Amino acid sequence: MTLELEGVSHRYGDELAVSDVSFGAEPGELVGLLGPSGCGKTTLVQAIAGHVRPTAGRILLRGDDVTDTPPERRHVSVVFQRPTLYPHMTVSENVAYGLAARGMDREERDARTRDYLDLVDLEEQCDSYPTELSGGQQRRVELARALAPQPDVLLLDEPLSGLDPTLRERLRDEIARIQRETGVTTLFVTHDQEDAMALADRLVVMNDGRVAGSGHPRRLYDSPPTPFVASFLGRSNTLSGTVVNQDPLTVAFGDAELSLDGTNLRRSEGETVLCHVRPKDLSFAPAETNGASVSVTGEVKRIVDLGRRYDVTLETRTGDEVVVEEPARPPSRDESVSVSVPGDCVTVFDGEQSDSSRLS
Amino acid sequence: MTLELEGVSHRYGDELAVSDVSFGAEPGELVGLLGPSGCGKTTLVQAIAGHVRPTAGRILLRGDDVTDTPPERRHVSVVFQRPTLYPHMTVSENVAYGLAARGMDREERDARTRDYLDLVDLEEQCDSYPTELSGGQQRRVELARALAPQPDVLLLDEPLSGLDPTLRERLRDEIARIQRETGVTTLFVTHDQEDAMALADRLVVMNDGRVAGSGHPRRLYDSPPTPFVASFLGRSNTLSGTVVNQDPLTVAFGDAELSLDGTNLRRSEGETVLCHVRPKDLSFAPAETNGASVSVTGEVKRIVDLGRRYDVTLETRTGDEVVVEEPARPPSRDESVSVSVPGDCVTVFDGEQSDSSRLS
Amino acid sequence: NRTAELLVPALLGGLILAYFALPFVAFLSRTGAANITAGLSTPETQHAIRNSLITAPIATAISTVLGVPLAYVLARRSFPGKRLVEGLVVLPLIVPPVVGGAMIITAVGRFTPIGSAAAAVGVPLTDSLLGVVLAQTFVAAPFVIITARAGFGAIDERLEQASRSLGYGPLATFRNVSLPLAHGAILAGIVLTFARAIGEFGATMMVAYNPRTMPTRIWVDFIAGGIDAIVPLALTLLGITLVVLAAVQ
Amino acid sequence: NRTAELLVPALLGGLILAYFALPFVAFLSRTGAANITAGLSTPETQHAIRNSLITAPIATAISTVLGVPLAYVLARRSFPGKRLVEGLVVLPLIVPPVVGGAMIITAVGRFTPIGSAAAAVGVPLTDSLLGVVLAQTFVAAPFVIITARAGFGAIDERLEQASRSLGYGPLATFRNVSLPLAHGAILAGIVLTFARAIGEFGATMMVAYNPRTMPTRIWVDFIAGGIDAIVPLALTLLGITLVVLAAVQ
Repeated sequence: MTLELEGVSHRYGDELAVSDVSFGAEPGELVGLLGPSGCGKTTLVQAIAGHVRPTAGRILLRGDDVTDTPPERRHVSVVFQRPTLYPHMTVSENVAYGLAARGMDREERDARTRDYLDLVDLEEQCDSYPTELSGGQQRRVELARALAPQPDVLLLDEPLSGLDPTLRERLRDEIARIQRETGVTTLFVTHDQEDAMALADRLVVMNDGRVAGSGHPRRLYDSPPTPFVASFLGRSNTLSGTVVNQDPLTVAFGDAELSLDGTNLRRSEGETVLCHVRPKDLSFAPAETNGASVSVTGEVKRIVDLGRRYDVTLETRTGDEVVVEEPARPPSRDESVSVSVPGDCVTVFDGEQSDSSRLS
Repeated sequence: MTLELEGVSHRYGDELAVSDVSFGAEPGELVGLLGPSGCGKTTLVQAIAGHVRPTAGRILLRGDDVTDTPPERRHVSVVFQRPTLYPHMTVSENVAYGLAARGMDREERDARTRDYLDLVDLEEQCDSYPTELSGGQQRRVELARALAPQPDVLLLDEPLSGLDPTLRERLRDEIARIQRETGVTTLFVTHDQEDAMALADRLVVMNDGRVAGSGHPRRLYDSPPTPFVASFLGRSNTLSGTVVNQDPLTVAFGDAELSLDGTNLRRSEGETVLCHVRPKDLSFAPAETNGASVSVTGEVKRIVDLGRRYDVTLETRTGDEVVVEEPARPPSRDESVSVSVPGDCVTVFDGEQSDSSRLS
Repeated sequence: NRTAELLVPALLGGLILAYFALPFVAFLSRTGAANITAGLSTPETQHAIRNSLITAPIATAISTVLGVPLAYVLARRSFPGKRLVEGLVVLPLIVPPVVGGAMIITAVGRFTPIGSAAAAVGVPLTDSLLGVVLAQTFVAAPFVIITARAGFGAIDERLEQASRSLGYGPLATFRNVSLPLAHGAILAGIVLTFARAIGEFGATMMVAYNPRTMPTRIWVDFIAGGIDAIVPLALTLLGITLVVLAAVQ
Repeated sequence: NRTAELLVPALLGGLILAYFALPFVAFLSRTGAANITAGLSTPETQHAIRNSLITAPIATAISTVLGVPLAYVLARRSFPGKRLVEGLVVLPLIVPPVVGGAMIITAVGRFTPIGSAAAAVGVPLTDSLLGVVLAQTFVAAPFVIITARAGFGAIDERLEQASRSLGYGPLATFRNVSLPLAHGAILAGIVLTFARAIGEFGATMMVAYNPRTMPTRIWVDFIAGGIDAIVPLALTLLGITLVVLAAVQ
């Protein structure tokens, strides 16, 4: 592993900011660290970069314990949310800054600086000062400066926050390309699930200082381990059902019964379980129920037209509020409709677990 | 009209921030003012609130010219992006602040304050100080404070910026509900197209100090008047085609021809036009072309898995780069695929106009 | 390792801190030896204390009343000639106090038109309590202006804009929002101005060598009786300053 | 209407600005009458100028070298006793200069252990140029410390963190990033400290009435010859201060 965190915890005074976090990054991997503000992401970045000494746990880089190594000897580069280019240096001087520290001679330094300015497509701005660049260009210079010393690990701490959507998406593609081309092991920290999903080879989702789930983005999205991950990785509906059969697990929503083959959960008959299903997996369909999907009926409460889709909110007969994403032709308000819930898109959670990790 | 802007322009020194902007808001309407940062939105908010005197043009409230009226006599309330609650006053005192200015007696003031704290569901926090509240609660108190004096117009200046996605969506629903319940004429200023689409009865899209388009959100989304509006209201693909017939307008993409009944554009045969189509309207389909849709073939360059969908980027034979949003099963990289372009989802732009208003 | 980084600044900084602390401690330890009550009982000393306690608060009040609105305008507005005004505000800080005193004399001294006119109607502007106030105000007023300006500048202007939109005029907004929110900075500025005014020496010596204030009395007594003669009054002056400082913290 | 809002602060602020400007203008207009060259040609005056030009730069240099690292630590670190250190840094600002001078005498005066030891080896700490430097440093050093601290505090700490991550130790980061970025604030602090040092009067009068500096010479000449006798030297002192100020702006 290029980067490993082992049981890292950190307190600020009385407050536990990070609690027993362990994860790692393989060489060349782009790991997304995703979580809401205040979940401890920034503390982890600071700990990996060496600006915060965690109260417990170890940080390893290429197998060496660096927990007590000062930042300048870690070979970890950081790009922060707010630009940190040096205003008193030109673009080239900024990019060359990390090379001089490594005692590289002038010629090699110039060549390397040119290479990395080329990588971010800003050779022509080399003699400009940072203030003369646009916001997007500044970000790209930051990337070049961080990458030029060829660090073992690149930390990207919310590099897309606060940018306009168009610029944001363009820079995201740029980061993906640069990471692919340089092959640098990268930890991408964000609170935006779309950025994380789009970029990461693997996701670590954090909540309240702890790891709430980790794994391949698509698998986490499709089979979230906790309700928190379910709702943080994308919108989520919760339907309460009653277990009517154990093997295969069959859950009843009102009259309709759905058999869930894929789950390993063991639940007693009569128990209430919470079923999670994504709004985009629901569709308005004629009321037919078979083993593989179930039809739930409800009344349309609200329709929001988002252009690319309609969000239709309905209240089911059992009192749950359910959002359906409908790309084209929404029903009308107060209409009574049937929604088809496909069994393979449903995840079942424990009632208690759900309560404890619900979004506050 | 409750609010009207007539040819409003504003310069800061030499820089023209807003140029000849006119639009209005009907009583009870929620108008979304949408545009990238630096497009002049904030200057307009400041002009409507009365903190900036526009260099040219007039601002009317309920038909009266208020261009030179000081803010305190306009009955326009503002909620800014950053919280502006008074830290030295309790929540109730903050909400009551605007009532005392109107000489309302104590009893009525207390009742009104309670009503509006009730509206935002924060009666229990009435004696707290703003710093004791969460970010979302603070926003709600701001709303209550702005609404309690029952202003003619409510200005919301990026009230959702910088919030976590979950909180953001919840507050958006809250704003929609409150606006519905109070019926206050509202101008909602944002750079986020989803927030704007979700909330607004009518959209005004700005770019570079000018109005780039305005109208019903869905109509603007489906038939954008300019390429800027097309790409700012959602993702947009641009395909270049050649006019092969005038009436009905028929455009050829490589071999395939598409007839566009809906457009009023007059183009000479042989002319090159830019056709805009949204990624979500494209689909991978067997290569069949008829009058109503056309099949364009290309090679898959990149696939991004966003969880809720895949973004598949391909390069067409004519050299255009096209993004297709595919909900379920994407093709593989380097595969050669056919994409079906439905004629009724295509908007044709003038080549020159497109150049001038392209995103920079 | 990480504390090693701090070795150089700790050594250098420690040196200057020790140099600040040493005289303070030596002075306080000296007070045991002196007879404070006896030292303060002479009529000259009591006059000096009275004079200082009259003039310094007046100079502070003038500086505050005239300076705080100016500080607000400087924090919020831009206008032609603003740079000049800013220069004028720091001028008394830059000018050495004795030169400041000389300047005041050239402006309102006995032989100037203003000074002689004032003296003619019985309010001499030099060698009088009024002269002391003039000297103190000139030297001390910039502190409250600069500190209050920083305080107003730190308030997000949108808080004031919100107040305007909620129906309050500029004056009411200043009173309800700007003043309460900048009140810490303004108080700090007032204390600095008071400390500077009550301790003022150079300009006062020039403008009003008589009547004596505490600092000029200390000087006269020091010449006559050496360090032991002045410990009680110096301690009293220091005490008043520190008490005022502590009262507003 | 909108200018009416400004009427009250403009009136009040204009009053104090006029009071700052009037002495300055009156003083400058007086210089035409005086014979500057003649006034500066006496050996006493030239000694005073030389003494001031020796002591003030030394006091400023000491304050800067010892104070800037301290300012950086105060801006970046928290440590036990930080409040006490902050209190010590502002203490000389609060203490009236004559009291400060009295304090220095109680610490290093002729009859104290330190003072007599130093005098015995031939470097008297009072009534000497060294005494002047001690007085100036005590009074003027807080300016550079406070201003530099604000300058360092205004730098986003992440710029320094980025430098560390790019391979530079704390000292190199301080030199490459913190110092260049705070350099405007530090220079401003140095100028303030220099202005305060070269104009220092109260503490110098107590600690080193002899040898004379420009301010003490002005006082002595004023007593002997009135305002006209001191205009040349006062103008020179003001000129040096303003030139230094202008040089770094």
